[in-house]
Amino acid sequence: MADGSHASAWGEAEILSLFDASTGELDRRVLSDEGLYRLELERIFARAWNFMCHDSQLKDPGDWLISWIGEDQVIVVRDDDGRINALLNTCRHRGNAVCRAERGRAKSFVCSYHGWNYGLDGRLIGVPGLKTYYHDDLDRSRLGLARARVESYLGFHFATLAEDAPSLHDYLGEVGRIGLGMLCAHGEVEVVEGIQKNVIGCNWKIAVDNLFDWYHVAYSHNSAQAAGFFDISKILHPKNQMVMLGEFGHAIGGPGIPPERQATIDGLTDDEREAMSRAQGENQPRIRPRRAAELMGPVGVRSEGHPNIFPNLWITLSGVQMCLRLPRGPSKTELWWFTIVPKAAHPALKRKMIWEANHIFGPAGLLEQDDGENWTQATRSARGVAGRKLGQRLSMGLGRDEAAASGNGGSAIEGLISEHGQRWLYRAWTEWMAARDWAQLKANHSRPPTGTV
Amino acid sequence: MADGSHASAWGEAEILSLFDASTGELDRRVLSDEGLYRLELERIFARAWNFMCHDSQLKDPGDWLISWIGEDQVIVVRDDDGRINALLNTCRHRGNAVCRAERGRAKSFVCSYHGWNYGLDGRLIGVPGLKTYYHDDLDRSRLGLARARVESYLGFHFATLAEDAPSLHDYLGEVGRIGLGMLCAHGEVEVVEGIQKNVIGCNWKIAVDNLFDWYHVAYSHNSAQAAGFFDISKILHPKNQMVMLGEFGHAIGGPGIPPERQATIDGLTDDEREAMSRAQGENQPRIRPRRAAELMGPVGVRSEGHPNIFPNLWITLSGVQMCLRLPRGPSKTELWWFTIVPKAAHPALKRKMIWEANHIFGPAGLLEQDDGENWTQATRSARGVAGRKLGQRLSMGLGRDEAAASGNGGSAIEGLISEHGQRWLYRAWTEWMAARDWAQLKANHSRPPTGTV
Amino acid sequence: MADGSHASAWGEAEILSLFDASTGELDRRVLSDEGLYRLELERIFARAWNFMCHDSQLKDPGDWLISWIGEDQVIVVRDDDGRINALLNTCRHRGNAVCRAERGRAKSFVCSYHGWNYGLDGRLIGVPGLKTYYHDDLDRSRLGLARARVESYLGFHFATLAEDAPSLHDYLGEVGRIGLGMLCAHGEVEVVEGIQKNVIGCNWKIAVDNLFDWYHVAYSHNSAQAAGFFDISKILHPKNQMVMLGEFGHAIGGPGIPPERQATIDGLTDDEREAMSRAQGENQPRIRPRRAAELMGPVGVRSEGHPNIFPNLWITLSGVQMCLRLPRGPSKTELWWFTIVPKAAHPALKRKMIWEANHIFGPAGLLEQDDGENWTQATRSARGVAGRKLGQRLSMGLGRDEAAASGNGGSAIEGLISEHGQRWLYRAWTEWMAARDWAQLKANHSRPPTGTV
Amino acid sequence: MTTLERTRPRRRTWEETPLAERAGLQFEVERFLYAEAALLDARRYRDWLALIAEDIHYWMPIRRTVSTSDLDLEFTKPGEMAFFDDTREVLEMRVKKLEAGSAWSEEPPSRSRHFVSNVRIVAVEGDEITVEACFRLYRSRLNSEADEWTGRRVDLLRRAGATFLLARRHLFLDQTVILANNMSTIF
Amino acid sequence: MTTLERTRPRRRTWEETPLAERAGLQFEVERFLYAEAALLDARRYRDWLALIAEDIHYWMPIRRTVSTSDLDLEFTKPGEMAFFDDTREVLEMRVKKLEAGSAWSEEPPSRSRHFVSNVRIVAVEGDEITVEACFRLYRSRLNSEADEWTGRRVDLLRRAGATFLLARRHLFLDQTVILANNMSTIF
Amino acid sequence: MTTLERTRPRRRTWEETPLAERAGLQFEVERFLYAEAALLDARRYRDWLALIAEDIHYWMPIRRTVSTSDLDLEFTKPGEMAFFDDTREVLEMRVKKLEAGSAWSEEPPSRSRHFVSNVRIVAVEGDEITVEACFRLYRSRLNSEADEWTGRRVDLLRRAGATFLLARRHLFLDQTVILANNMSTIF
Ligand code: FES
Ligand code: FES
Ligand code: FES
Ligand SMILES: [Fe+3]
Ligand SMILES: [Fe+3]
Ligand SMILES: [Fe+3]
Repeated sequence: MADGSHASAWGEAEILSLFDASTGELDRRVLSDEGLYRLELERIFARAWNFMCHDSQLKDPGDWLISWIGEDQVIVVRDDDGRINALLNTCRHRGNAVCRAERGRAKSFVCSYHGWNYGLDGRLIGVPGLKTYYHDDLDRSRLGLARARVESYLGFHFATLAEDAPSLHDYLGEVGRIGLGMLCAHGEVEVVEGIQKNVIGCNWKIAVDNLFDWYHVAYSHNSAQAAGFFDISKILHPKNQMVMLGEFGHAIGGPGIPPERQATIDGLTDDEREAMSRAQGENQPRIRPRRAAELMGPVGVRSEGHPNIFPNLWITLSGVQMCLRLPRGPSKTELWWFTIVPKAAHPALKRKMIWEANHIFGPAGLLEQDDGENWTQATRSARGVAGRKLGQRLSMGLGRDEAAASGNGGSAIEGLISEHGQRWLYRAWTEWMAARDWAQLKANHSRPPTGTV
Repeated sequence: MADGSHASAWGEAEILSLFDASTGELDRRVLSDEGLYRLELERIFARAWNFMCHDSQLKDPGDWLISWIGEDQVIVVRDDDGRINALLNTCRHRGNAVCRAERGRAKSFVCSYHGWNYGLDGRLIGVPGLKTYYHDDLDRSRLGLARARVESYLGFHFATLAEDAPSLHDYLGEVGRIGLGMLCAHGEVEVVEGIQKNVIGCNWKIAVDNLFDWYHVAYSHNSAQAAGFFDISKILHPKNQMVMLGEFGHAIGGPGIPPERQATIDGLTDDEREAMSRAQGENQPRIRPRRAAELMGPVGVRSEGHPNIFPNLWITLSGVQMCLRLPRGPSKTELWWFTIVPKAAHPALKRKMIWEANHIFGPAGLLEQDDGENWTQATRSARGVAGRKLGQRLSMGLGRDEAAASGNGGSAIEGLISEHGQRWLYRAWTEWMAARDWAQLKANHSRPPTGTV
Repeated sequence: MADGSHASAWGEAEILSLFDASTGELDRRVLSDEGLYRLELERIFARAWNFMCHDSQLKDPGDWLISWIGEDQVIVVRDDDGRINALLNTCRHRGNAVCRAERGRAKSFVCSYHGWNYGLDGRLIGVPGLKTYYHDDLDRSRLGLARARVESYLGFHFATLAEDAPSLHDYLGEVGRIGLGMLCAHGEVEVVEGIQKNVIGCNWKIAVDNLFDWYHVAYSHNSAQAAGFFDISKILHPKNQMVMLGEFGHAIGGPGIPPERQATIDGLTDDEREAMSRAQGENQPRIRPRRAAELMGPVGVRSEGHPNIFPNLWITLSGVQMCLRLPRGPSKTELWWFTIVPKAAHPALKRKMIWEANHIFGPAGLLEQDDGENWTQATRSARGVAGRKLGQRLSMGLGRDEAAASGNGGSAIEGLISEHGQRWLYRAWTEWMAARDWAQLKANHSRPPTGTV
Repeated sequence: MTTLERTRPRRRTWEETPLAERAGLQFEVERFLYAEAALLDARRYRDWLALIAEDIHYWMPIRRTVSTSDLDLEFTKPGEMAFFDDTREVLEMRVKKLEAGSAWSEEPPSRSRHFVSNVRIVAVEGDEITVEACFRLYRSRLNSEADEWTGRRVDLLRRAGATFLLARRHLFLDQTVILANNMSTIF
Repeated sequence: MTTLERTRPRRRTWEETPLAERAGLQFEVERFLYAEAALLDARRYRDWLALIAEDIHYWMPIRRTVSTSDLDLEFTKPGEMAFFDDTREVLEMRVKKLEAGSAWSEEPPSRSRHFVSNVRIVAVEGDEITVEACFRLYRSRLNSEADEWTGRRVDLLRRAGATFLLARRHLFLDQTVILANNMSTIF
Repeated sequence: MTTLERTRPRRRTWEETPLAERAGLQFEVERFLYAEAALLDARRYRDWLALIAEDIHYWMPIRRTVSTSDLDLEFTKPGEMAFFDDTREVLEMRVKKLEAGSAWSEEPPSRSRHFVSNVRIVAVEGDEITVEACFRLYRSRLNSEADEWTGRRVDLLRRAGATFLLARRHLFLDQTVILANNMSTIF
């Protein structure tokens, strides 16, 4: 197990050299080195805004669930004032876990070791023997459960351990907000009961960069096509791809709606759009209603691709699912699949959305099954003495496309299938890893480009 | 696997800063850091007097059993002169293990690789082909099994790898000797057949400090109370606690007999004490006979608590059981439960003692079951990037009690339930870890305090 | 998992001190230290000529199998020109494994992630979307599968990752060539279908040095004798041992044919030798025909011992089997058993050879079974804090024997059972490990000695 | 549990039938389940499909770690998310996928072993038999990867001439987080 | 082993009874053992206690790694230390403990699976049946912790009307050092 | 698979025999296989040998990881290399070896548990019965080493008076690279 209690052997220059954005060359050690992994926990996960849960998962005061910031367990709980708190799941007395289930409902959290009792906001409200054994001399105000900062957007709650992190709104920027907006495009949403969780023997980043990877679909998922489960030609749109790049590593990649088609859509009422959706048949993303434009903006609304909220939250199926990729060591990643449906959707539509979510992704999903095997092998070969020296080649579309400002801080690249999204991810990764703190990261991170990329 | 073949990254000052005795603040990395663990094997286990076995476990010459010094296997064997030897279980030729069973009886130890043969005292007495292949040119006197120093007290055998360690008698000091004396208070003892062994996913020290922890009993073991297995109120005596502190980290914590009650007892004959014991009903420690005073001294004889012989030998149930906590990595500990009964005890009493030992502790024990879960979680959370920065809080009773010399080098604190014992343990731990050798440890270790603690 | 991405903590002098050839003292950390293990992958396995396969395993173009260079997977494949190629099994795009089975037949290798297609010589011949997505701008000539150098001797194919390695012929030198010659002494050979593979919890070097160890046979394999499986006295020839030493660590150890007996043999025709072989009964190596002299030379032809092609290829049963010892971590080794028979041998003889190979070695072999247990314990004890300081003693025959030049670069020692072979192995190991590159190794390695050894 | 509850009344009637008859049915049922398992381990997926009823519900809900007080939330319910929630049509797609030669998680194919143990007939209604069993699926892949899944299985068998058809299979896994790259094997 | 020895004479007589009768009893015994295991896995501890005889001896001795020459020392003997040495009263305490909601090693509750295999009736005397079986107890906890215990089990079943009562359970584990935080599960 | 293929015609005839008779034979066969397994786990090797026919072929081929298109190469064939390819004479040597007290891989002796599951009679010809089963061999050694092997087993039982003799045992393991120091245990 990584202890990470001593400084990393990796210097700033060395880190920045691990990815060459001008050639797309990625050093494979990024996917296998133990020291880099430990540094990621410190400089990425402990610093970033990590997705905790959606509002609908914690309906009432006392509802709680366990989530993660890197490898630190967090209790996410709604308190009596309805506020969402994120509390490190470790007792301030001797460090025992205060919650062991995945979820529950509580009036307060009692530690099973000595019975210290914490309020839903983490305050230490009860200590057995406080008056007697402790002589009332215990600075309880300093001994509450450690709190992470929590902020929300559109009902999605995020947490960070970094005092100096920007607000969630600024952190997300245009592109991150479009990603969450996509989830709500069809109206207020709720998370369906049941989160599929499984562990894959790969580095977390290869699972993340894969979401921008529309190049792998045809070959990796050929068997799902052969089985008659889906028709790649209907969903790939290789010539109508749009990649959006945002600050701090957020990005979106995948099919884009051509401007002319969007213009047509813009001319339609919501009812007309629904009719059009029904007409277009299977596997086609549902056409978004008018409200989508406010949430996603004039460019974003044309994206039917995959947003990633840096570092590890993937929004997929044009907003029907989210997948968290939780780091579990340099060669291990835990995947969590969330399914999201509009609260107001017709039960039949909900059933259809759930059925699709159940059969496309997740460990038994007819598509998802095959990815893990490739990611695991790519990770394994990054460990070999010779293998890890070869580098990886992320040059698709490099220098061939034009990026244009998308209007609110991000930029968009329209064209063919490419690896712009992956390059943006790894470039941001080197910046996050090289920065000693948020101040340095704010100063030194890449801004979404315009012009040739 | 830890190799530990290179110097530790931990400097003396850094080590001493890991526990602040003035606040009771413990750095959590003490429970999770791989480098600290490797250093513990060198500076604590290889240096301390480690419990090997009790005399009754090796009745006849040739009787042997396997024990451990840290992660080094040791053969403990009675030789033909009746002496107990502790021999590293590794052949001097190519390192193969000379014994693989847990116990046995042997005339000599033959290595299964090439047949080198070692006497019960470890001397190399036979080498196949010595005359031919070796041309009689093998300095056998230098190639015996590596011997650890062995010394005994009251029939309990200990071993150390440190040439410069003090004698066992001095090492134990008053408090250690009281601990072993407690085991013999009712007369000469023997170990019952069958040592329960199991592995827990926790750091060895949290298992050790827990034995001083009378605060956890009520809450951790609530379910044993609910099951009607024991009555906490009868055993806890929260207001009559006595903590004894000895040199080099030895300590005793738990209920103490109030002076006035002890005075009454002192006035009784052994027969009267037995009658009194029978009268007091279940779960009450048996009242000690007169001989106990010589073994335990005027203060020690009043202890009904838990002695720990530093680093890892717990004496419990007022002397009916011992538990060794063997290190198996920063997050793994192997527990060995020994049950001790007076040789002369009535068979019915022996049965009763064995029945209680079988049902209280051990992996299926109605009390013990629940501890491991808390220790494992406390260890796990000490690994998290954020978790490990929080520290643990061992301040109970700090600055609230008076320590008085117990007469023979130790000191005693009487009062309420507290964390004095745990603080003494971790203070000693920093001293052991910071010392380069025994000379430095002798010079720099804390003496049992008097006055306010 | 070892990442090895940063420089080793081991300096040249420290490495050279790990084995003292003048006393035969071996530092046990050689068998347990993680840092040394990582350095072995770099300085031994990535640099040496590693055995890949025998010609008969890849009959036709497109036939391929997986082999290893240390922990790097290699595809060994016969291309359309009949040449054998050794290609790192990792795609140059994102690193996925291109082959996952153990063996197969292919027209080309298609990566399962994005479908890049590599020729049998490793050239990148197909890239989906090359014209469209890549705009035909991908330097395919630089993106073939990484090739290892491949050279062959007597149909045995070896590969190295070192550009600056000497030719295979020079690398093998006289002693290595004798080893391979032994396999072909009875005529052109083929590998029997089925390679036994298993994993043992020991360091790879203890499995290798064991092949020179004729001292362990009597004691380690006593039970096979007791079972009536073989008669040690018939095979051991303790007084007619011959050890041959070659450059770069190659060596042969075991029974030698006395000159006078060889003289008699030399006088016989091949038919007479066959008759003689049949006459001599069970467990006796078959007498070699005349052709053997050319392959093995006048001294080598007298060896019936165990050659090791440094680092890890053992030739055994006088040429009926080979065993590869593949490193899998400091405490883990994977064994591969190959069985070799002369193509022209009579079916009944082939059956007999296969039957013997099946029952002597391999995880269920009546001899082999017992070795793993000793090796595992020897490795384990090299990890202990005290155990690893004890050293191992490889002094048998040291300074007692005479080495004579064997005529073509190697030297031979004739006499009793000894540990000359083991000492030569570990001496070479220190030289390989201390050398920064081949130039340094060529300059600084020990030459086969003459005179007293 | 719920299943157990529900079937208790039914079971009683089943318990009343004569021993010999019950033992005979037990033999037939085990024989069928073992043969079915053998087909999967032999990768004879088409032959396996021949044993699947048109109306099968092949379902594996998601299990969660919950406190005693929340045990009603331990498994997801029908209509919620699940690992498997298949009709015969989906099972046919899974088989087609396995046959495609490009189902990378099963190419090269895994080595599976379906252990069916503690087989208990819990209800018999006309030609339909409800059977509970403990299962252990062992899967070995490539050189050394091994996964195992254990749990409780509730099957509904329906008589079809000389054999049975599998009309329902509900799988209650003993894991919450799936400790495997995928579940590409048929349970 | 001793048990095997001891029961050999008895067994012979049992072997003489007609095949049909023996097969029938085998069915009844397996059915009972599987149902009993299912109750534990379903956490229906009270229902399980209803199958336990008043005079049960529930015992798991400690196993030691010893040489062939010391195999008589492999298991501790009755009256020596053991992992379990329970009367019905103790088993009831174990159940109460599991129900308390504060048995932290089982709160949240583990997921257990009791595999009972190789069931062999080794003796029948009046209404008492001695049964040997191989057991495998699989336990999964929290997100990913898994333990397994295997071994030999010798049970004594006693007829009680339509069912049996468990009058003896001796568990001979295949482990010496228990590789688990605890043994908080009922075997 | 081949075996399955070959035995399909045969099996059909077997299927025709009356249920009661088939159930009875199933009971006898299981009883024999469980008793045989128990002897191995009890280390009663001599008693085990008494159940082995003179002409036994005890065989475990080597398994390889191959693509779907090469499945005919998955197992080595008779006459090629194998892990076990034993006559009775070799099995007797293995037993002698285990008894020698110097078979270091079994001294101190391992703790083994032979789980025999999914027992299926696939053919009956005269006094010879072909039986398939899933096996799991669990082996625990020293303090904490544990190995397991699972796979498919095809046995040939031959009636010999009141009992059977084992006339063939073919073991098809679910591993390619054996993940153990050795295979010193009898399967
Ligand atoms: S550790 Fe939580 S109360 Fe003590
Ligand atoms: S290793 Fe013990 S005799 Fe050689
Ligand atoms: S990784 Fe091989 S084609 Fe992309
Ligand atoms: Fe995919
Ligand atoms: Fe406790
Ligand atoms: Fe050997």
